[in-house]
Amino acid sequence: MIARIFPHPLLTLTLVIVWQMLVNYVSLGTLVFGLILGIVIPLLTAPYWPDRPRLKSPMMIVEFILIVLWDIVVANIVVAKTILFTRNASMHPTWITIPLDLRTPEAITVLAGTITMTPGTVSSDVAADGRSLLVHCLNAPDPDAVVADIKQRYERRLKEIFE
Amino acid sequence: MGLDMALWQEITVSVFLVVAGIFGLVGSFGLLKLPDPMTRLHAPTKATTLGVGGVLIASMLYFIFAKGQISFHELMITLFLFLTAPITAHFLAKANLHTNVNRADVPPPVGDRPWAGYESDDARRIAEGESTPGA
Amino acid sequence: MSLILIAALPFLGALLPGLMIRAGRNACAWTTALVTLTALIGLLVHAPAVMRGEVIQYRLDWIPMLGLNANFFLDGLGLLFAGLILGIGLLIIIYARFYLSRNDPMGQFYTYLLLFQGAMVGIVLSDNVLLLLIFWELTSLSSFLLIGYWKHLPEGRQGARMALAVTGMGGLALIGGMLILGNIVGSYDLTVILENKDIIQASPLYLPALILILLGCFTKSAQFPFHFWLPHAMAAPTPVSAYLHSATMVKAGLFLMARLWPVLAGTPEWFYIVATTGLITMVLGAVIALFKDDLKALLAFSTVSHLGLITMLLGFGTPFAAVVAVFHIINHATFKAALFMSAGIVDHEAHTRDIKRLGGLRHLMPVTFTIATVAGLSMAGIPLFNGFLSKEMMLDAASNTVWQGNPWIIPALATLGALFSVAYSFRLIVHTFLGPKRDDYPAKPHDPGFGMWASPALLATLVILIGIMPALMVGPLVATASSAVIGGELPYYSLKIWHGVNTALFLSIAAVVGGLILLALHRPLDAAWIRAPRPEAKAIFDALLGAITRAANALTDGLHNGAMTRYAAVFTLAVIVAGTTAWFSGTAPAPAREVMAIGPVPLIGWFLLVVASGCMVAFHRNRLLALVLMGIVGLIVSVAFAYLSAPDLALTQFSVEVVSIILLLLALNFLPKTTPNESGSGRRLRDGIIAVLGGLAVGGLALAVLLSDFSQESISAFHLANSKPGGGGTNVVNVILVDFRGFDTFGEIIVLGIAALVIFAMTESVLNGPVGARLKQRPINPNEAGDRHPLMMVVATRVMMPIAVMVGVFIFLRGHNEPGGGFIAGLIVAIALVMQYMASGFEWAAARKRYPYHMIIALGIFAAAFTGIGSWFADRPFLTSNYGYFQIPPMGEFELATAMAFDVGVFLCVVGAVMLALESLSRFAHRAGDRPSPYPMDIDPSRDLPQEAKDA
Amino acid sequence: MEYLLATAIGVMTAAGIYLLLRQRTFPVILGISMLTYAVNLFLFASGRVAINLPPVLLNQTPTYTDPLPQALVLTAIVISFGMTAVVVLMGLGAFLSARTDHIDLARTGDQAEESGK
Amino acid sequence: MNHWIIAPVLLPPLVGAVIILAARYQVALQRVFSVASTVALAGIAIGLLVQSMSGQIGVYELGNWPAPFGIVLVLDRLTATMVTLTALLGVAVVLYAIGSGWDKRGNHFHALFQFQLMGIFGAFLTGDVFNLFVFFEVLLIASYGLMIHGGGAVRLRAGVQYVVYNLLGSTLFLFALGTIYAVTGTLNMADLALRVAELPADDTAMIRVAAILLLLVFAVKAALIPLHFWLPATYAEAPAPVAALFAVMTKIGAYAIIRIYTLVFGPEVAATADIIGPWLMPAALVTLAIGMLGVLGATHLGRLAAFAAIGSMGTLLIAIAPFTPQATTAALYYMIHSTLAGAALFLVVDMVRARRQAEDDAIAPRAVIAQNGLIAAYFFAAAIATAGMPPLSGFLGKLLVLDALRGHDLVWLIWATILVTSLVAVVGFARAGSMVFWKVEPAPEAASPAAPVAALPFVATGGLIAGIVALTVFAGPVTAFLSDTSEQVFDKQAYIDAVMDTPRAQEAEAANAAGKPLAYYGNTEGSADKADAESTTDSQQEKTE
Amino acid sequence: MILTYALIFTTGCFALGLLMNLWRVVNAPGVPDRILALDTMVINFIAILVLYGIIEGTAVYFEASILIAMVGFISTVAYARFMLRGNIIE
Ligand code: NA
Ligand code: NA
Repeated sequence: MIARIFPHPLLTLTLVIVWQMLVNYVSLGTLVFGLILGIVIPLLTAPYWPDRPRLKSPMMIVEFILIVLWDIVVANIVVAKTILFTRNASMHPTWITIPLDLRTPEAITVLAGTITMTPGTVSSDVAADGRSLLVHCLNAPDPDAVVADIKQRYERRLKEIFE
Repeated sequence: MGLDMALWQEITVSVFLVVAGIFGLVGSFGLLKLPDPMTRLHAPTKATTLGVGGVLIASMLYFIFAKGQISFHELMITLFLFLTAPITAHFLAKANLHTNVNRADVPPPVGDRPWAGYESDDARRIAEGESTPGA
Repeated sequence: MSLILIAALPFLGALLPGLMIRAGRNACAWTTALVTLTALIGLLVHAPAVMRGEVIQYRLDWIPMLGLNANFFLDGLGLLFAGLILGIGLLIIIYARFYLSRNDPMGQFYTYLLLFQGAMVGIVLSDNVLLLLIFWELTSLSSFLLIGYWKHLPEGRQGARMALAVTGMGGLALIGGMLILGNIVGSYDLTVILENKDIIQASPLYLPALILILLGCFTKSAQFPFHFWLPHAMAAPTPVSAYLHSATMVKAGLFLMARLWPVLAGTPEWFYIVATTGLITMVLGAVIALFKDDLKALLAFSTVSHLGLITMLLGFGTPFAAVVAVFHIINHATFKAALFMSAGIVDHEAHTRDIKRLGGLRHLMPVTFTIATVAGLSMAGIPLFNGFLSKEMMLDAASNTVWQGNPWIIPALATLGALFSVAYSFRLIVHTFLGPKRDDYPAKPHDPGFGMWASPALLATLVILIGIMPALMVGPLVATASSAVIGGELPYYSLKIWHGVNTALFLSIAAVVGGLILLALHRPLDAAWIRAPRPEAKAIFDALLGAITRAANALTDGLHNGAMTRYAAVFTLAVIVAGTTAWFSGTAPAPAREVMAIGPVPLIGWFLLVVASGCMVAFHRNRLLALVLMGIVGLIVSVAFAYLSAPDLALTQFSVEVVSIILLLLALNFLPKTTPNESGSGRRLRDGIIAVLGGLAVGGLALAVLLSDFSQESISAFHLANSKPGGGGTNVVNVILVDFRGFDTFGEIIVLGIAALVIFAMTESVLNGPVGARLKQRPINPNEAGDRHPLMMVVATRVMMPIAVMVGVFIFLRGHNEPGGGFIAGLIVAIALVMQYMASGFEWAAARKRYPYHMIIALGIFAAAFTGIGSWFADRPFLTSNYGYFQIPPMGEFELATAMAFDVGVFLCVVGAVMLALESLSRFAHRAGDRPSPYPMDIDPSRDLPQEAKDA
Repeated sequence: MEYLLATAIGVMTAAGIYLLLRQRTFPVILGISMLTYAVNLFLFASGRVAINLPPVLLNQTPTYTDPLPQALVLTAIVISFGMTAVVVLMGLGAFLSARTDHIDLARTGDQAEESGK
Repeated sequence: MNHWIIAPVLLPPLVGAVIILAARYQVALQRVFSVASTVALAGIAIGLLVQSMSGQIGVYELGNWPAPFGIVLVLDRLTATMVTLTALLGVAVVLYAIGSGWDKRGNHFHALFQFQLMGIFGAFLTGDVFNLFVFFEVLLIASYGLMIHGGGAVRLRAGVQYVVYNLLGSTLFLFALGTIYAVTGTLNMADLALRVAELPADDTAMIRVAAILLLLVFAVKAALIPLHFWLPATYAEAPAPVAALFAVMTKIGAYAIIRIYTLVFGPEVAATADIIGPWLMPAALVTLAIGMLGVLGATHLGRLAAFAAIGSMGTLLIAIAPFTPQATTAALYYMIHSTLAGAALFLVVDMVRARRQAEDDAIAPRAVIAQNGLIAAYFFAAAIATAGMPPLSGFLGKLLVLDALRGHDLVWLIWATILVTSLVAVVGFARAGSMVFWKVEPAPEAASPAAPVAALPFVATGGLIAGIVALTVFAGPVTAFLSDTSEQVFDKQAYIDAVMDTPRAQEAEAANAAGKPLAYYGNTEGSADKADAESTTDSQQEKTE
Repeated sequence: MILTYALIFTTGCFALGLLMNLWRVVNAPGVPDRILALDTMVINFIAILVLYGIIEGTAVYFEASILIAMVGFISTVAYARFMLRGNIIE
């Protein structure tokens, strides 16, 4: 029953929050209306989302987000330096393959997205069997360290969150 | 512009703005300077993250300081940028892999199937026909 | 019988033959004859009154505004002609019954004949020149049908077209002439015109009117140099030749000259044009006739000659000559119709009309011989036959006429004409009927049945009767008809066989003797004639018409050769030239508005725009790059809208931009990726100049607009003032769209809906044809990358789409008060759906579509329309809006306006239309053998999990 | 500002006209799109221009920019979008059916097959 | 409140929507809806025509907003005439489309047909220039769909040209409208008339540009040289019933010229006085000449009919160009005539095509077609009507035009052009008719396509020809009515009063004088605001601002 | 005052960035670079719009920014898909 009304409770939650941000102020009225939309829209779009992701460890999300934000700032500075002060010839752009332990598409997507959003690395492709991620590094003299870093900092946490 | 702001408020906003401007510019500059398409792909991430991000934070702060109203719209913008920028980059990287990159330079994935972009539709069908009998 | 009925009877009767032919050929013929007979009786009923000098009238308003009324009148001239038309018509109908073969569609023939008859009667009874024109042109049309009756004969078709072209040309000239005449007099009524001789002849427009009218008459009556069509019209069946081309239609020109004689004749212009033309025609026709071997051709040219004779008489402008003309019209009609019918009988029986293959028929066809001889002698002007009388009087009139101070040229030439006339008349009799019987006729000739020779026999009888006792037979008729022509006192004349020994008699004798000598010398003369070079009218006409037709084709096909680039260049230049001319012919005041300062950011935006536009031109051959650049221009335009206080426009422009690019990319997939360089540098220079001129003109106009002020306060002040109180919304743009000018919006969503329908229909028709089959079988592009539905895209879409829908709802709801509204919301939701289509593929997404887009469009139209109609129930016009504020406890107060229901319609239409269009377009890519993907994404490691577990 | 706007309109018009006069449907369609931008901006300019005076009555400013041309332009944008969609598809259909995307009819060499790829 | 004025604009889209909603796949049902709607529209149109005969100008204020602030529909004799003409033509066309099976050759014929009618009716009825643009677009986009109905490479390519050309026209229209609004600040035709008349004498350049640009826009529709280039290929390649319906599309341009250049930029308006005349008459003469030369030079029946359409527009515009009541009467008569005749001609051409192999319409000998005699008779009638030969209305129309232009400066040139081109057309039609219907080749029995047997096409075409005959026979009353019509057209004050002086407009004026917004909806008290109006309804709570 | 200079500086940075982007669009070795530059342009325009909102002290322009942020990437993805597979909806 609940599953029928809330096919995607997380989505409903997201939508309610988005609605609040859209109307830009919080009141009971907006909350109720946001909730109505948060229920109706997932119902309408349910056919396009056949399976439902599960979050195993919601608290880890906050930690993950903070880490990522910090990494973004740091990486930004590093990359800015690279762009401005490293000669093109002395750069070490590299491809690296990251073997994936993650299995759910959502987790893989978040990982890939995170890698892309932190300057200096761009996730470029997934293996056809979904077991590896191809990442391009702007300047990685030590590719293995990058792989280890990504698996350690991000993938481990995502595994906890999603799987 | 409403200027009933304290100096520190102004300075805070200004700092975010200046940082944003610098990173934004560096991003666009990187697009010109970097040597090959794949490395150039890294540049706009700055424009998106610290560039626009800084502007959005500045805007939020400005509206809080100057008008006393909290604006969530900046957060919306951020949300959308963070959702969409990886997709764009991903697709552009795939496009580069497809056109500009020498396949020999790309390391193989760990399994026995190639990178998704390098597997033709037919090959995929055959591979999936073997692994997923139901398909 | 009322005059209009006499004129209308043949037209009404024209419906009958087609019906009666089912009852048999006899029934068809007799019905037709009965119609004509009825009209004839109706006419003759009026004869006594007309003979007494009365004029019968009938008036019926038709188009009073134009002065075109169905007015008819019957005077002597009308009676004469109408009698000829109906009387000879009756004989022809009977004759044709026997003449036409079983294979000829008789119903059609009689229909055309009656149409023609009606038109002729109409001409001679009209009391309104415009009405007369209608009948006049109708004779051309119906004769076209009659001449081309034997459509399998090329001569028939060509003759018909030639006749139509020549007489049609004359008819159009006549229209001009009549309009001028009516213009001079101030009325198109003939009776009024006929009373205004002085005004007409004093008018400076007299000569143009005269020339135009005479052009009409001369072409119709086959006067030189328009005579050439008549012999070619002889391709028609003989009854037609007898009727149209001897007795009636060709006389229409004479009739009209006679009709207008009172007002047009008597001037030197009239004399020199008409008399000279008639004289030349008379001689020329007679000369040519002598050398024609085809019986009908001989008769045709003799007709030309006699028509010339009558024209000449009318041209003399003297009352006496006019009387002679009238008399000769009667005589010619009788003997010529008889001759034509005789020629038809010969043709019918001997299966040839070639005089050189005939001869000796006297023995085989005594009846026909008798008839033809009587008529032929009359044509030759031999005493005791009616032709003699009028020829005699003609020579009399001619001998008293001075041409350019020269008293003998007209009598001499008239005698020469008469001489040739004698020669060809005798040749007709002698070479056809006399001499020894031959044994090489194409068929065995013998006299036909009574039905066929009755008509010519009757006419031959008349020839003799009039010839012997003219005054008794036709005296009164000639008198009344002549007085109608002259429009005043009749001159002295006498209709009798013997006028004593006078000049005319000597001339006449000279003509007969000379004619017989010519006949005796025919063989050597004929040989000389054949050798002599002479212009062939038909060849000239054909060449001329062919050249004109080809030129017309070259001109119009050349101009309209499908060269869109030229069309567009002409369009652009026309606009630039017209607009610039208009600007510089007016006055512009000094700029009224202060210019706003230019900030650095707008300057950079401007620079971007200019560079992007320039690059687009420079690199347009790389289509993808051009598209990217166009996207940039669109982006800058959207931002410019935002900057210039138009947030709604910015939102709309940007969303439209995105959808357009998707659309163009979908199409570009199948189009060539580059545009070849096909323009030479000259061409590029030309286009560049046009483009720069256009840019300057538009930019200049824009600047003028921006620097000037409204001449009066704009109506939008009202919109600003009434948006909130009247429309219930604070976003004035939206209130204008859904309320003040909601009707525009209604039209606009219909446009979108139609666009989608058109695209859908076109896709269906292209894909269901050979193109679709080809596309389905096209090979897979080896250059395609793998991974159709990337995992990241699918996952991101799952989050983005619901949020985008929510944003759409948000934009929709706030639209009435803040930037947004149904359009933008619809575009956003459509884009969200497109996102899904792009992520998981067409098949997968379409399979999950709940409502067909057709239906969404229709519902949108309904929502908008019924919102509008709802206001009818409050006795308000369509689209009158209402709004109110509502309180629902947890949600607080909110506003509901009917305009929002209208906006829902807009929203639905936009979503439905955009999606239907994109969906249609994406169907082009569907290949045969493509299986719909069962999964939303190609790679999904979680699918393998259970499999993996099994392995382990 | 006015000069910038006017010249921008002029430049876009010129670019549009030049592309319009090309011989293939695709550049012609792009040219028409450029003309559409130009005319939309022109129509917009007929209300004269103002900065930061959007016609939204919540703004509490005493003056607003002219809302009417904005509504007209919005209508024009949407209509021209529909028109563009139709002409794009017609161009595609014509190319696929006739195997040429020459916009001029009956040109020599039209029958030559052209690759869609 | 009389809502009939809007019915012609509202009924077709609703029926169109019903068709795409409920009858998307059932042609039979579509036909029922389409015919019912078209016949009903004809009835409504005749009702409106009768209503207009009183001389009263009907005004319908959409959204209850008075002119010039909202959009108004205006019904006078002219619009009623045009609407009736269109509706009657629509009946013939839809019957022909059904009878000939054209409607089944692609999707959505009937829906598009209804939307097309909506656009045409809207264009005639609206009293607002921007709304005129919108309805132009409605009718154009529907016409794009109809033009390529049935598909095929040539038709699609011609269709692309048609669309591109008209997109240019639409762009030009917007430029003109922008200029007009920039000068006058209004869009309502009546208000425009007032404001243009009051323009200062030193500020004429821009309104002159607007006037001429607008003329060019309408000239595109009316196929006036040199803006007619879209027509030949479009008309020749369009499906016959569509081409027949297009006969009225060109008239929309003519209508708009009459309307705008009598009401807004009338001959007495100083600012734009001499701007139209020097262009229009010469262009119309050339149009006539080119059209009729095209008839003479045509090698295909479709092109022949298309050029005949151009020629008839030339004649029509010659009659419009002087902008005098008498000439306008002639123009209106000729307009009705040429619509019926042009449509009939296209349908007859299609009858020939349908009976020939491969739908060939070459003017050349071919195997004799089925029902040759009857079709030839139809062609003969349509041809003499189009060429302006007696006795049909074409001749009367031409006489009216010739007669009306007696006092014109260029009278000789005009008369000569009209008369000579008539001859050219006659020769052209005679050549085509004799070649197609007379000069036939023996039919190869097996190869000839199965003759269509449906009677409906004959009925539809016959109906048009009967219309021409009726127009001829009743020319007296018709011209009398049209004379009243053009008198009304030239009485611009009456139009302005009718549109600008409605009760609602007076309310708006009173409110404006009192400095208050206009009362809306239920309140008729004048300048009350929304709160007063709503105080009576208890279900709705008012919000005090 | 400081804020004003900061705003001018930042706006100038992004405007300059736009020019660089345009240069890259027109003068790129391959199509992905053009698309990338276009995408960056869109982002820079978002920044400029937000900055404009600060300069004018109004929130009216946020909708435009949100919309661009939300749907702007669609065209980029479409271009990339076009490069990759030709068909963007399959
Ligand atoms: Na990154
Ligand atoms: Na027409």
